[in-house]
Formats: sequence, structure tokens, C-alpha cells
Amino acid sequence: MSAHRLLTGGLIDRGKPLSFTFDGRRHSGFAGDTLASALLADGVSLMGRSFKYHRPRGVMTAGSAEPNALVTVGGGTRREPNLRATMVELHETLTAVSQNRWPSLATDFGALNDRLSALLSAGFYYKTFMWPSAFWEKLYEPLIRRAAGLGRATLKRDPDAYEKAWAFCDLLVIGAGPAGLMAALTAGRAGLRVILADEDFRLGGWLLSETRLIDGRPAHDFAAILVEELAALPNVTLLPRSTVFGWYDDNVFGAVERVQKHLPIPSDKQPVERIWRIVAKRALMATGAEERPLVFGGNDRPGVMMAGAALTYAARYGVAVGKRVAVVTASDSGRQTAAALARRGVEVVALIDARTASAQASPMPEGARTLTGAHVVDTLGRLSVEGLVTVRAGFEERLDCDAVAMAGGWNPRVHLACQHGAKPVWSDVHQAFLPPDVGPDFQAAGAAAGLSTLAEALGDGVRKATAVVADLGRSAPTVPLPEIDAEEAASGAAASPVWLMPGARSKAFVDFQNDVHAGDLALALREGFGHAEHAKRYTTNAMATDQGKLSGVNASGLLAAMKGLSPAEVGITTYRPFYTPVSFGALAGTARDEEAVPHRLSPLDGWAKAQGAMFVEAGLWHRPAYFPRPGEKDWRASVDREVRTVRAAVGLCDVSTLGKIELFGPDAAEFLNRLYCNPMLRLPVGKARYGLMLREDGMVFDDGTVSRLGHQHYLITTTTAMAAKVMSHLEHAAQVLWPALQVRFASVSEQWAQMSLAGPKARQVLQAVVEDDLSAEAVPPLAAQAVTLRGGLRGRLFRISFSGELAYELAVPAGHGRAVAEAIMAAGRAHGICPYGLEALNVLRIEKGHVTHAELDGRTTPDDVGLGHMLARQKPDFIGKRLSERYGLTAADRGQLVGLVPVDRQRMIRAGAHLLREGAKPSTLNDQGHVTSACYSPTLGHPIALALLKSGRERLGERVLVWDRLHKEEFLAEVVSPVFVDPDNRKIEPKEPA
Amino acid sequence: MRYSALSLLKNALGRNLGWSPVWREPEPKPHYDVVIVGGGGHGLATAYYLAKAFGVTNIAVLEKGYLGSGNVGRNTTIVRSNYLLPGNEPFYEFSMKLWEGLERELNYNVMLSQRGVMILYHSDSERDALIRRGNGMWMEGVEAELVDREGVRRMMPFLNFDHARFPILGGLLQKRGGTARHDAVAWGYARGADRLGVDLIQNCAVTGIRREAGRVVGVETTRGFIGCGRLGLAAAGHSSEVARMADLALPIESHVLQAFVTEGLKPCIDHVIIYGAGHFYISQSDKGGLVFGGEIDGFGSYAQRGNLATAEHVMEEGVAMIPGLSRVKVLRAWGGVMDMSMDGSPIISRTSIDNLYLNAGWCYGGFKATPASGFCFAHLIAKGEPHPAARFFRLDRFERGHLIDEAGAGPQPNLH
Amino acid sequence: MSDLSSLPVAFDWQHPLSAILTSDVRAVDHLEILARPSIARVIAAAGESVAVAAILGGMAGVRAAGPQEWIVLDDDPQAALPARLAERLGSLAFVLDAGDGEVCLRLSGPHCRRILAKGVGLDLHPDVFGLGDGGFVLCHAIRMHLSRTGDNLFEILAPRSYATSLLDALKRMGREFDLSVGLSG
Amino acid sequence: MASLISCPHCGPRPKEEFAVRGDATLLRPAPEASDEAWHAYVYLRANPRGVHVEHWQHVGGCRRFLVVERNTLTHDVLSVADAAEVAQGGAA
Ligand SMILES: Cc1cc2nc3c(=O)[nH]c(=O)nc-3n(C[C@H](O)[C@H](O)[C@H](O)COP(=O)(O)OP(=O)(O)OC[C@H]3O[C@@H](n4cnc5c(N)ncnc54)[C@H](O)[C@@H]3O)c2cc1C
Ligand SMILES: NC(=O)c1ccc[n+]([C@@H]2O[C@H](COP(=O)([O-])OP(=O)(O)OC[C@H]3O[C@@H](n4cnc5c(N)ncnc54)[C@H](O)[C@@H]3O)[C@@H](O)[C@H]2O)c1
Ligand SMILES: Cc1cc2nc3c(=O)[nH]c(=O)nc-3n(C[C@H](O)[C@H](O)[C@H](O)COP(=O)(O)O)c2cc1C
Ligand SMILES: [Zn+2]
Repeated sequence: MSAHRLLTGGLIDRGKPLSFTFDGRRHSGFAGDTLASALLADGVSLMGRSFKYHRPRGVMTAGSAEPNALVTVGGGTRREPNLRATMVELHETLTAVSQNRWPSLATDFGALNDRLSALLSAGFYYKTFMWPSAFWEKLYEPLIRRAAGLGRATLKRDPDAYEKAWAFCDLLVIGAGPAGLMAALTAGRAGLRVILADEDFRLGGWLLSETRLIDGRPAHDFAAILVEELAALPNVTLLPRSTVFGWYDDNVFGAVERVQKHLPIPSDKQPVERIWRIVAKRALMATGAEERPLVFGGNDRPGVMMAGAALTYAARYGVAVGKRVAVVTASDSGRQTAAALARRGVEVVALIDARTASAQASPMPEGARTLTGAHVVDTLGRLSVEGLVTVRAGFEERLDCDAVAMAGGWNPRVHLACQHGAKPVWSDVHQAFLPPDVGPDFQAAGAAAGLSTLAEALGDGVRKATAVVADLGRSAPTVPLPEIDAEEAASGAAASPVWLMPGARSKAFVDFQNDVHAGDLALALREGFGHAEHAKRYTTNAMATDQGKLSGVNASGLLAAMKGLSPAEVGITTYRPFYTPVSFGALAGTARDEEAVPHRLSPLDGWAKAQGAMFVEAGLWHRPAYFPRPGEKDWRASVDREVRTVRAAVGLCDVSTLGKIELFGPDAAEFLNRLYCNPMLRLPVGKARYGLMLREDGMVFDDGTVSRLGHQHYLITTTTAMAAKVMSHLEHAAQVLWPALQVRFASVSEQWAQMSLAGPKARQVLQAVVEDDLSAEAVPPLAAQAVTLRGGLRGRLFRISFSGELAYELAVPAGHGRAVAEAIMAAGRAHGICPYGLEALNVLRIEKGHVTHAELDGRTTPDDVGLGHMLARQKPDFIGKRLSERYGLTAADRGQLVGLVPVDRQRMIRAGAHLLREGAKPSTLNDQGHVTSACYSPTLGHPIALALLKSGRERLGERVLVWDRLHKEEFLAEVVSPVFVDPDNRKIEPKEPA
Repeated sequence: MRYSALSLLKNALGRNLGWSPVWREPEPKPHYDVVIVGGGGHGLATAYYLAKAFGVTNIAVLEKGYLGSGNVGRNTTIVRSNYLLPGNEPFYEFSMKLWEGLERELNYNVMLSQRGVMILYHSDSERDALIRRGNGMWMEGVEAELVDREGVRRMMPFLNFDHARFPILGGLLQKRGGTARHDAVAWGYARGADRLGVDLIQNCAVTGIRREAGRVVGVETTRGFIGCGRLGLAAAGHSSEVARMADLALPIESHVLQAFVTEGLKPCIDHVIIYGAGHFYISQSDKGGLVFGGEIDGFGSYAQRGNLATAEHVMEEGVAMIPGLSRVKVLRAWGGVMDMSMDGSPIISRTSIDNLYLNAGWCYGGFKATPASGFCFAHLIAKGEPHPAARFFRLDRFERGHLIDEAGAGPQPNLH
Repeated sequence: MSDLSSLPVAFDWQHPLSAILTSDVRAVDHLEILARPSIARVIAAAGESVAVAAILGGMAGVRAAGPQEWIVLDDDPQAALPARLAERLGSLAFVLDAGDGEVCLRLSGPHCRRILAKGVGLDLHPDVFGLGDGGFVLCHAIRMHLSRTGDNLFEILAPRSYATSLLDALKRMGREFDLSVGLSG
Repeated sequence: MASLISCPHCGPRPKEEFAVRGDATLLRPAPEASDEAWHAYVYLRANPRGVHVEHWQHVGGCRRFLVVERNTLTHDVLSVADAAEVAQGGAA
């Protein structure tokens, strides 16, 4: 049996020994242990080093408030820093290492900082390192940064899975101590949908540490019976290992369940952690209370810990934290704990009570000396406590002990209830901050509500849950309260806390992890940082991984005492999520890597893959960029070929991703007329028209086509990227702006596969699959009509050209898309058809001076991009009409769309280059615009570009300097018309059939 | 008291008992030449420069909470001057230059850390937009560098280069960009202003603006009426509320933006990294916490706290960019109330009321602007005319159509 | 024209999920992919939603899809719902064929609520979301139509382009319960 | 409220299903209204700290625009109604 393991007792399974390592050394413990309890059992008291001074530190708590015993667990890609040893469930093969020390935990060079601590006082870095200025970057900051942090993260890809889930309930009970268990039972028996969450792996809260009998049986048995009944109720969900970390709007709670963190090798069927978003009609905060440390000299030496924790180690884990334990207290609770420790077989050598004799006397453990009106001024020992120095009535005394249990009173765990901004309320009666009243939906129960005894906690759980049951319109069963043997007296008015034990001989710590001591708070006050929030920021008190669970209230109390105020007037710093830190992985859930956002696949995806497409992400879409052929040495070769094929023969391109919206109703025409800036009222049935939508501020919103399929039936297309936004825009117009208009519409994007067939041979190829007559007379430019394909399949045909060639867009029901595309390819083979992708599409449109998002970037007007003629100012109204008239949108020196051709035809123009007048010095003032799109034109045999140039349309023929400083390039280009190829649009309807 | 290594040593020997308050806690006087509403970074910097550079000394800064309690104390501390549009770039570069001398100027270490700001790109169109931006920076004489994928990999090997959906193709680096210590900026300016005689009045909420004959004569506050010759508003997220006291409606909506910090880690991320495929930015504080943020929550809010859905979304993007963040734990989340303007760019401007000046519309990017904003606002208040670097930030630009819309999102603030 | 329709159908129809691997064994929790249901979207003309609702009220396979909108579904691909409905409703409503634009999935089994809870922010307790209830919801950022068609039976309609992504998401959600997947028919 | 919105058509739904459009009290001016009226409509916002009336669209659900009365300081939602019905003087 290890050094500190008690011979009997504890909720550990002595039949299941587990071996593990800490800093490379083998240890053993039992199933049911935490890493901390197993280490303590093995006599390890030094578990960490503090942040700033690298002071040796031991475990302080037995729960999630632990500031000191932070370790790194696991190896390789599963390595995880900053785990609280008190929360790590022991399992076989667990490996843990200590942090923030070099070369070892026992010998840490960083501890030199402790020697220099007077220099490293709060905020010291603001006052120095300023001279010489280069030194900050080169020397000081790197030094500070090297010292930063606690554990080391791997930043390697995580092999484990995470997920998120929703849960809904009538009552969420947070905390499964006596209050929470009784509340859950009351509500559960009444038939409410109940969720009971507790961050511990075993439900029972303080009942697991309680040493008295309940209904004649051990308290933990009593807890187990309650848990068993709850588990059997179909309307109750138990969530052990689940920390409720946040209270959000509408009584939605966030919780993280550690599903498999306690297993050596997680199964891949389950996540390792799961986030629950719990929507609760009502919630109870039965989170208990945190014991308050005492601030005295040397209160951070390994072996000094919270008294309640010492008791938990004894009662729950069967571990004596020391062989000679001294209890330091300022309240009755410490005396009770001392007695309980003794009951559990831990030797208590002394009880040091800061209060004078007037304090209530409680039964004292046998053999323990009691010193009342005494203070601790220092502790002895180096890496672990060997004794302490007390002063009573001016007399100093040294006491031998190997553990110090401190009991400064209790702080209700108010955290969650304060996350919406309500501040905790100082109570003079309780001498503690109590949770604020945040309304009936979220209430505190048990010790969290300031109640101190077990009987009160049990009763409060029943009472609060009964009220909820009634509130939700049900009747509650009577849940009898159990008998407790030797109930302690409710202490009534609490004694005033001792915020600082006077006469400290060494640093008296307030925030253990961040090494904030009482002197730092005094300094903050002296320098004007006395506001609780200023003091926090200046000293970093309560900013460590424990978020001030132990230090927050003490800092308030100390500041108040120093200012001569009540803690009520000083208040406490803001509580915010997360109650305890939550992993990125859990919060991200399954949305990672490929699953980060959904994929969208075109109905022609299979066709494009079979054609050997190279794909590119375009928003959520996966789209063919180009279709390489054997022997083509790079993407440019493929793209050039695709462009030439379209210009000389014919090409097929998937345009299914365009947004497609069908509109119906008597007012559809009027509706469209108000949405587009160009006229739409007189569009004939069977015809399509290019349309431009503006935002209300006059900038171009999106472009596309409008086709009139029937008298009151339209189909519009949007760009792929804007499809969703345009849909919302239409819905806004129809529902909010003009709800009286009789128009209905629906997206039909998903229903249709759409392909563009472009090139002089397009008609011949298409005719092979379409039954209808495709002659220029039957299907003239901008025709939009229903067609029948070979075999009777119905489709829609549009004579729309983006490339400037004779072109059609054919839409067929999506399920047939691939077969139709394959048929077209087969029919086109004789004509030299090729599939073309986004890259070729882009070249084709630049050659024709058509704009896309590179030009329509939300800052351009129709006139800027050469489409000013489309603005139908004579229309009474359309979205964007009025504000497009503003001076700034019509000024003559705005950037206007032009074409650019490099003077030296070999120079490749790059999009993003800026433009300067020939000979002008580069400066923001001289900036003439920028290149929006650029490509090599296979049709012309040299690079071309589109640009927005100040007053550009007046400057055709001028030479401008293309200035690409990022690539250290500058050269001249000639300003030309943006339409490079076939400016008279002769190719749309070739005179001779090709 | 001047700060230096020597003073630190001297005081250490005196057990640090010799330090004196960094600012006085004066009672408000009945009248000041200039009253600034808002003890955030911009208000404090304005007061400092008014006193230091423009010879105005009878100044008060009125702050409803504690100094620095607003957005200056809750931002992700990124400073950079890599803006896209000519209306913005010169101003932010002016600010960058002031940052570079700030420690000496204030005798206060604001811990400016020019560790480099990298904006990543994931597609050709994003690359082109960054090239445009980088060249625009060079136009203003600001150094920028386009780094290719391998270059980025050398600097930040932990990024997700193999993401099949949003592969990292490269980035635009501004080496002079970086971070500064948020609180220190507020405290440094406060200390500097206080030493020049400015009255910093905390716990003093402005509740009304008193006007006579079309001019402001003073403000009603929770500490009584305070008269003033000129009034400057620098209330950030609360600008609309304060301006309403003078019957002004502003082109501003207040939105909540969340920020987050992880547990302390040994140094692992050496730069400021901005994820182009989403909306995520991260850097590591000198204490070791990873400080990061994402998009605004999207709805109007004065609550200084956000919601879980947005937080989860931020984490999703974080893990998409750096898969290894998965096992890193997030310590704390908080929110700030931001003054989102209708084109996403700031306002430093006169108003329709003669002696009332406005500094607002900083969106989620005003921390880096603090020095220049203070300087330019002081210039405007003292001289009555705009500083050249801020001449485009006029309130009437919306009416006139001279918008400075970096995102191209139009007049819907939650899209900026 | 009429003689054209008698020609053999030349263009194959393909389900967007036809390439997926179906499970070897059918587990207690199962996701069935409908082979080719007939699906119509019905949008009431202005002012006619009451009349349309009355007509649709008596029909099987009708799912509410928001104010003035319905989705009607029949497992039989030959049902030709769009044409039949267009005829029945005349000028009261606009009817669109959605048979190619939507995929239909049926989730059944004792754990289907727990599976859906991993993606859908909707209380699916039968007291809250009862038989016949339905609506559009987001599931892993995909907008889908969910309805309850039995005690432990839910029906999902999702846009074709998202089908693969949604199926992946559902498989992940069901992994814990060994959810099996299969094509119907 | 911002974790959930109770859509009058779909019931309580998570915030992610909605997109916020902004101030719902603004009415689009008549085409011939003054420049000031148009500027105010497009650019000026009351932006109150307290009760605010906004448009939220249920994009992930029924796709209706809703008029949401909400407190911007506490995030409490006071009422939700269909925007078209409100605009047409129906249920408000
Ligand atoms: C989460 C978050 C992250 C950000 N990240 C960055 C970043 O990385 N880089 C960057 O450049 N910017 C960032 N910003 C933006 C930046 O913080 C702000 O733009 C900037 O701080 C605003 O200026 P300020 O400092 O003067 O504001 P504030 O500090 O908010 O100052 C305004 C002050 O006015 C006071 N006030 C308001 N009303 C009254 C009244 N009636 N009477 C008296 N006083 C009043 C307030 O209490 C407040 O102290 C971020 C903002 C947030 C919220
Ligand atoms: N003066 C005191 O307050 C005092 C002193 C000593 C002992 N006690 C004892 O404490 C008990 C009080 O009972 P109780 O039920 O109120 O509290 P409890 O301490 O028994 O139970 C609280 C439970 O809440 C859990 N918890 C806390 N925060 C959580 C979170 N965010 N998420 C999930 N779980 C969380 C804890 O793990 C714990 O199990 C009584 O037995 C009483 O005798 C009280
Ligand atoms: C850059 C930066 C770093 C921060 N680092 C920490 C930290 O390490 N620990 C911590 O508890 N809070 C940290 N905070 C958050 C503050 O505690 C606080 O939440 C934030 O400033 C907002 O103030 P409030 O929460 O009091 O409203 C940090 C804040 C900022 C802006
Ligand atoms: Zn809805």
C-alpha cells in the first residue's frame, strides 16, 4: 500500500489497480482515482510550477477549480496540455508530465524569477523595456515570450472525433450534489423532462465526501440509490462528465460531455467529446460552493490545500493528504472539516482558528491542539510543507506538519447565473457573494444559493424543483427528506472573513497560478488601479486557467479591506463563459476539414469527372476549372485549346450552378421591373433579356438574364455566387417592400441541369439531340422557349451567349443531365467538340469585355462598368434608382471599365496591378485605378486585361503604366476598348452556316 | 514619475512603496474648453494630443465606467496598415507610424509587437484582390509582400495546407503589422493626458447634451452639469445613444463582436494570421494565450456578450485553418459593442451642430487607429478643419455618395 | 410533336446518390434512399392558400412547407404528381416539378431522434413534433425538409446538389448506432 | 433573444437559421420623396439601446421575413410576426 493511502474506505476499486507514469516515473492507483488522488496516495505533493515565479506548487483542490496541478497528458497527436490533475480520471497506461519547468519539476531554473520578484512587480513591463527601442523587438519581447504560457500544444492534427447535439428539457439541473439530486428526483417523479448534468465522473457532489450517515447508510450509498432511480426514469437524462460551461440567451445552456476522455483508446464510433446545446424551460444551478483559500505568508507551498479537498481525498479516495495535518480556519466549517478528517482516520495535529475565543466551538478532533486567535505568517519547507509559523497574541510558534488544510469560508458557485451581466450580490449575513436574481427561469439551489448544511441543501433541491413543477402546470409528488445523523447546526450569521492574515513573512498569494500576491494588489491600488476590473487587468488576478475560482472573491475582499469599504462596494469582476476551458475540437464538432461546409455537386459532376476535369471550389460548389488532355504541359495549354475550340468549332460547359428562379402571377412583370434597373415590362413571351440589379445604394448587385416563359411566368438567372443573396433580395422585396404585389416565386436551381453550347458549330451539334427546329428564324438570338429532346424529354432552350459565339443554353431535368451532356459530346465529336471549364469561360468573357465579380465588387455602378445605358431613369421606380443619382456615384473621375493591351506584347498583365500615368510618381494621390481581370488571349495571341481607370472611357489610346510593385514589375500598356474580340457581335449569328 | 529600468530598480529596493497613482481622480470642474465623451482609446488619445500637440489644456474626458472599459479593453489587439481603398490606407499608415514611436512618446510600454500580419488566400480571385491591396499599400509607400504557399509553410507549418476545400495558396504579409497591449494603450494615453493636466473623470455618464442657440454649451452627466466650449464624441459602440442627445441620427448600428482567449501555451504562433476563406484571425499574447475572433454575431446589441452559435462557428473556422487547435482549450469569451458604420469605414467629422464633433464608426478595426484617430480628431477639434490623413472620413459622405466600402457590402452593417 | 413522345427514352435518369455504397446488413436504425419518388411543389396564388389547403387536405403525401407552400410526394415515379396537381388546382396555385431537384430519405429506428439531435435544432419529442408535423430545418448548414411520418420514422427532403454532403452528415450522426443505409426499390 | 427565435410559422428555431436584415421601422420612401428622406432610409439608423424592431429572415426554415421586437440590451424578444402580414396591416 502506498504511503498515503488509507487502509480502508473511499470510492475506489481496490480490486482494480492501475499503473501510470508522471514525469517518467511509474506510479499506481486504483480505478476511481483521479490523477491527483493517485499521486497524493503515492506521496507526490509537488505537481506543478506557477506561471510567473515558477514556484513549486502542489494540488489545492479536488475539483475543477484547481489552479496548480496542471499537467500534460498523453503523447503524440493526442498530447493535451493544461489538464487539471484533479479532473483527470485515472486509467491504465496514462502518462502525465509536469509543465512550465526546466530542466525538471524539482529543479527549475525559471525559479530565478522568484528572486527577482520585486523587480517583476505587477505591471512592471509597462514601465520598462522601452530603451533602446530596437531592443524590445529583438531582445525583451522574445524573452518575455519565451517565458510565456504553461503547457505546450502540439498543433498537430487531432486523430479524435467530436460532435455536437441538441437537447430539450423542462428542467435542467446543473450539479448532482444533494440539492441537484433531490431536485432532479422531484421533477423526474412528477414527469417533467429532466436533464441532470455534473462535471464529475461520479454523481453525488459533496455526498461523496460526506462522512455522516444518511438514512442510516453512508452518504455515497444514499447518492447511489437516488442515481439509480433517476437512471430508471425514461423522462430523465443523466449527463455525468458534463460541464455546463455557459448560460446563453433564452435559457440555452452549453455543456461539454467528456464522452471518452477517460479511456486509454477511444472507440471511433463515438466522439471523445460532445457539446450539448440544452434548451431548458427552467434550470436550477445546484453547483455547490467553492471553499475560499486563506491568504497568509507561504500559503502556496506544496502541501497547503483547501480543507474540503483534504476531506474529499480522505473520504472519496481513501487518501490522507498528510501524516500530520494542520487545519487553518476562519470559520466553523474548518472545525467541522477537521473533525471529519479525524473521523476518516487522518491525523490532525493542530487547528489554528483566526477567530478569537468568542467564536463558536465545534467538536475537536482528539489529540489536535487548538490555537484560537492565531494567524499563520509563514510556512516552512521547500518543495513541500514541513511546518508553519503561527503568531498568537504576539507570540510566535513553529508547528511541525506535512500538510496544511485551509478553510476560509465558502463562495457559492455563482458563475453561470452571472454570465448575462447581473452581478453577484454581497450578503453581510453570509459574508459571501450570492447569485443575483435572474428571474424564475434560472434559479440557484443548495450551497450555490448560499445554504450551508446538508439538510438545507437536500430540502432546497426539493423545494425549488417543486416550484418549477407547479410553475409548469404539474403537481409534484411529496419527496420525503432523509434523516441525517448528527446534523451540524446551521451556522447562522457567518463570521467575517479574514481577507489577509496579518504579519506575512513571505508572499501571501491570492491568485496561485498567476502568482498574484497581496502586495501586488496593494501596489495596484497605490498606482490608481483600485477598481476591481483595473486591479484584475493590472495584476492579472483571476485571469488564469481557473478564472479566479479561488482568487476572485479574495481579491475583492482584500481591495475592500484596503480601501476601508465593504466587498459590496468593490464588487467582483465579470463572469463569462467558459465555466472551465473547452476544447476547440468540441466546439467545432464535426465541422472540420472536408466537412467544414457542405459540398454542392452539379448534376453534371459525374460527366465532368468522366471528362477528366480539374476542379476548383467556387463557394460551396465543386466546379470544373479545365479539362486537361494528354501532352498538355500546363493548365494554360488546356485553357488556350478550350478557348480556341469554342471560337473555331464548339464547346460544352456546365452552367447548372447559376441561380434559377421562376416567377408567376399577374404582377410578376411589375415586380421584375422594380428589381432590375433596365426595363422589363415589355419583354415578349419567348424572349430573354440581360438584366442588372442594383442595391438600394445604387451599386450593381447582380446581373443575369430574365426570360419570359408565359404571360405571367418568368424565369430569371443569377450568378452562381449571388444565387442565395438574390433569392433573399427578392423575398425581401415581395414580403417587406411590396407585399401587395401579386407575385409568387420559387428557386428551381436544383431541378435543372443546364449546359452552355457555344461556338460556330453549336447549332449543328445541338440539332442532333433536339427535335425542334433550331434555325435562326425559329430560335433567334435571345429566344427562350421550351423544347423537346430526342425521345421526348422536355427541356428549355435559351439563345444566350456569354462568349460572343453562336451559343445556346439548354436546360433539362437534372436527373437526365449527364445523359444529355454525353449525347451532345457524342454528337459533337465529328465537329471537334470539347468540354470547357471556368478558366476558359473567364478568358472568353474577358475577350468580350463582359464583367463578373472581379468588376462587380459591390463598389461599382452600371456606368463604371460601361452599362450606364441600361439604367432606365424614365421608370418611376426601381431599387437603387434614387441613390444612384448622388454626386459621388456620377462623378466624372470615377474608375471606368477599359481594356488594356501591353505595349510589349510579351508582358503578362496581372489582376491587382495598379495604373499610373506615364512618368508619374507612385503615390495614392496619383493612383489611376487597377486591373480587375487579366488573361492571355489565345484568340489575339497576346495578353489582355480589363481595368477600372479614372475617366477611362475618355482615355482610349493613352498609354498607362501597369504598376505591380508586389512583383516588382512595371511596363506600359495601351488603353483600348474593353471588347477585344468581335466588337460588332457578328459571330452571335454567323452569316454562313459554318 | 518617469518610468525606466532605473526607476523600477529603485522602487524594487523600496519594496515598491514609492509608486504614485498614474492618474488623478479629480472632481469635475464646472467648465472646460473641450469635453470629450468616452474614456476609450480614442477619447484618451484625443485628449492627449489636444494637450500635447494643439495647445489646448483645459480638457476633460468623461467616462461612464472605468477608463478603458470599452472596446479598447476588449479587442484582439491587431494593428496593421494593409487597407484596400485609398480613402483608408493613408490614415492607417499614419497611425502605424505613430504606433512606432508611441512608447517613447508616452514613456509607457504599450508592447507594440511588429511580428507581421499575414492574410491568407485560398483561390485565384482572393489572390488577385490581395495583389490589388498590396500594390495599393506600396502606392502609399507601405511595404507589403506576397508570400507563396511554400513561403507560408516555412513561417506557419501548422496551417492546413492540404485542405481539399480551402487550400492555402499563399498570403499577403505586412511585416510591420502586429499587436499591441490593449490595456496599456488606454493606460498610457490616460497617464500622458493626466500629466498634461487633462481631467479624466470616471463613473461619469453623459446623459444629455445642453444646447443654446444651436450650439452645445455643455453636458448633463451623472455627476452634474459640465459646461464646455467644444464637445467631442468618442463613444464607439454608444455613439448613437450619445448623438441622439443632440438629436442627431447616425449612419451607425451597434453590433456585438466576440473575442476569445485560450489557456496559456508556450509560444507556438509567432504572427498574426488572418484566414481569408472565412472570418478568423489569431495571434498569441505575450502571456501565452491565443487571442482570436471571427465574425460579429450579426444582430444589433448593446449587451457586451455574444452567443454560442457564433462562438462555435469561430471555432469551426479555427480548426479548419489550424487543425492542431483541436485539443487547445478556450478559456474565456467576451463581447464588445461596436459602432458599425454603413460603409464599414470610420467617421471623424464635424456635424450639423457647430461645436459638436464626431469620432465613430470604427467597426471592428478601430484599435489600430487609436493614435491617428486621436491625433486627427484633436486636429479637427482644435483647428476646425480635418487632418489631411482623415479628410475622407466625413459624415456627409453617405449623402454625397463618397463611400469607402472596403467589403463592397453596401449599406448593411452586419455584412461589413 | 405527339409522335416524338412515343420514341424510346434515350436519356437515362440518374439518382444523385446512385453511386453510394449501401450497407451490407440492415440495422435497427436505417436510412432509406427513395429511388425515384414523384415530387411536386405547390405554391398558392395570392389569396388562394385556404382554397389550396382545402384541396390538398384530403390527399396523401402532402407536407406543409411554409405559409402558402406545400410539397407533395408519392413513392411511385409514375405518379406524375406535378401534372395531376396542376390540373386539380388550376389557377389556384403554381405547381412545380421537384422530382429531379430533391432527394427523399427515410430515417427509421429506435434511435432516430437521437441521431437527428446531432444535426437539427428542433425538439423532436412526440408531444412537440407530432405525427404529420414538418417543416424546413437546417442540418449541418443544409436546409432540408423534415417531417414525422411515424413514431420512429422521419422523412427528409433535401436539395439534389447537397445530397452527398447530407448523406455523409447523416451517416456520421448515425455512426454511434450503426445506422445502415440503402436504396429502396 | 438570440439563441432562439420563435418563428410564427415554424416554432422556436436556433439563431443560425435566421439572417438579420436590420431596422424594420424604416419605410421605403416614395420615388419622389426628398433626398433627405432617401438618405435617412438607406443610411440613418435609430440604433436604440433597448427595444428595437428588426427584420429577421428565416432563411433556413420557411424563408419568411419576420418582424422581431427585441431588446438590444437584454436580448429579450417581445414579439415576432410575419413581415408581410404586418405590412398589410394583418396580425402585428
Ligand atoms: C472583440 C473585438 C475585437 C476587436 N479587434 C480589433 C483588432 O484586432 N484590431 C483593431 O484595430 N480593432 C479591433 N476592434 C475594434 C476596436 O476595439 C474599437 O474600434 C476601438 O477600441 C474603438 O474606439 P475606443 O477605444 O475609443 O472605444 P471604447 O473603448 O469603446 O471607448 C468608448 C468609451 O465611451 C464610453 N461611453 C459610452 N457612452 C458614454 C456616455 N454616455 N458617457 C460617458 N462615457 C460613455 C464607454 O464606456 C467607453 O469606455 C475590436 C473590437 C472588439 C469588440
Ligand atoms: N458552507 C457550505 O456551503 C458548505 C460547506 C461544506 C460542505 N457543504 C456541503 O455541500 C453540499 C451542498 O450541496 P449542493 O448540492 O448544493 O452542492 P454540491 O457541492 O454537493 O454539488 C455541486 C455539484 O455541482 C457540480 N458542478 C458545479 N459546477 C458545475 C458545472 N458548471 N457543470 C456541471 N456540474 C457542475 C459539481 O461537480 C458538484 O458535483 C452539502 O452536502 C453541504 O453539507 C456546504
Ligand atoms: C488581448 C486580450 C487578452 C486577454 N487575455 C486574457 C487572459 O489571459 N485571461 C483572461 O481571463 N482574460 C483575458 N482577456 C479577457 C479579459 O479578461 C476580459 O474578458 C475582456 O477584457 C473583456 O472584459 P470583461 O470580461 O470584463 O467585460 C483578454 C482580453 C484581451 C483583449
Ligand atoms: Zn419559419
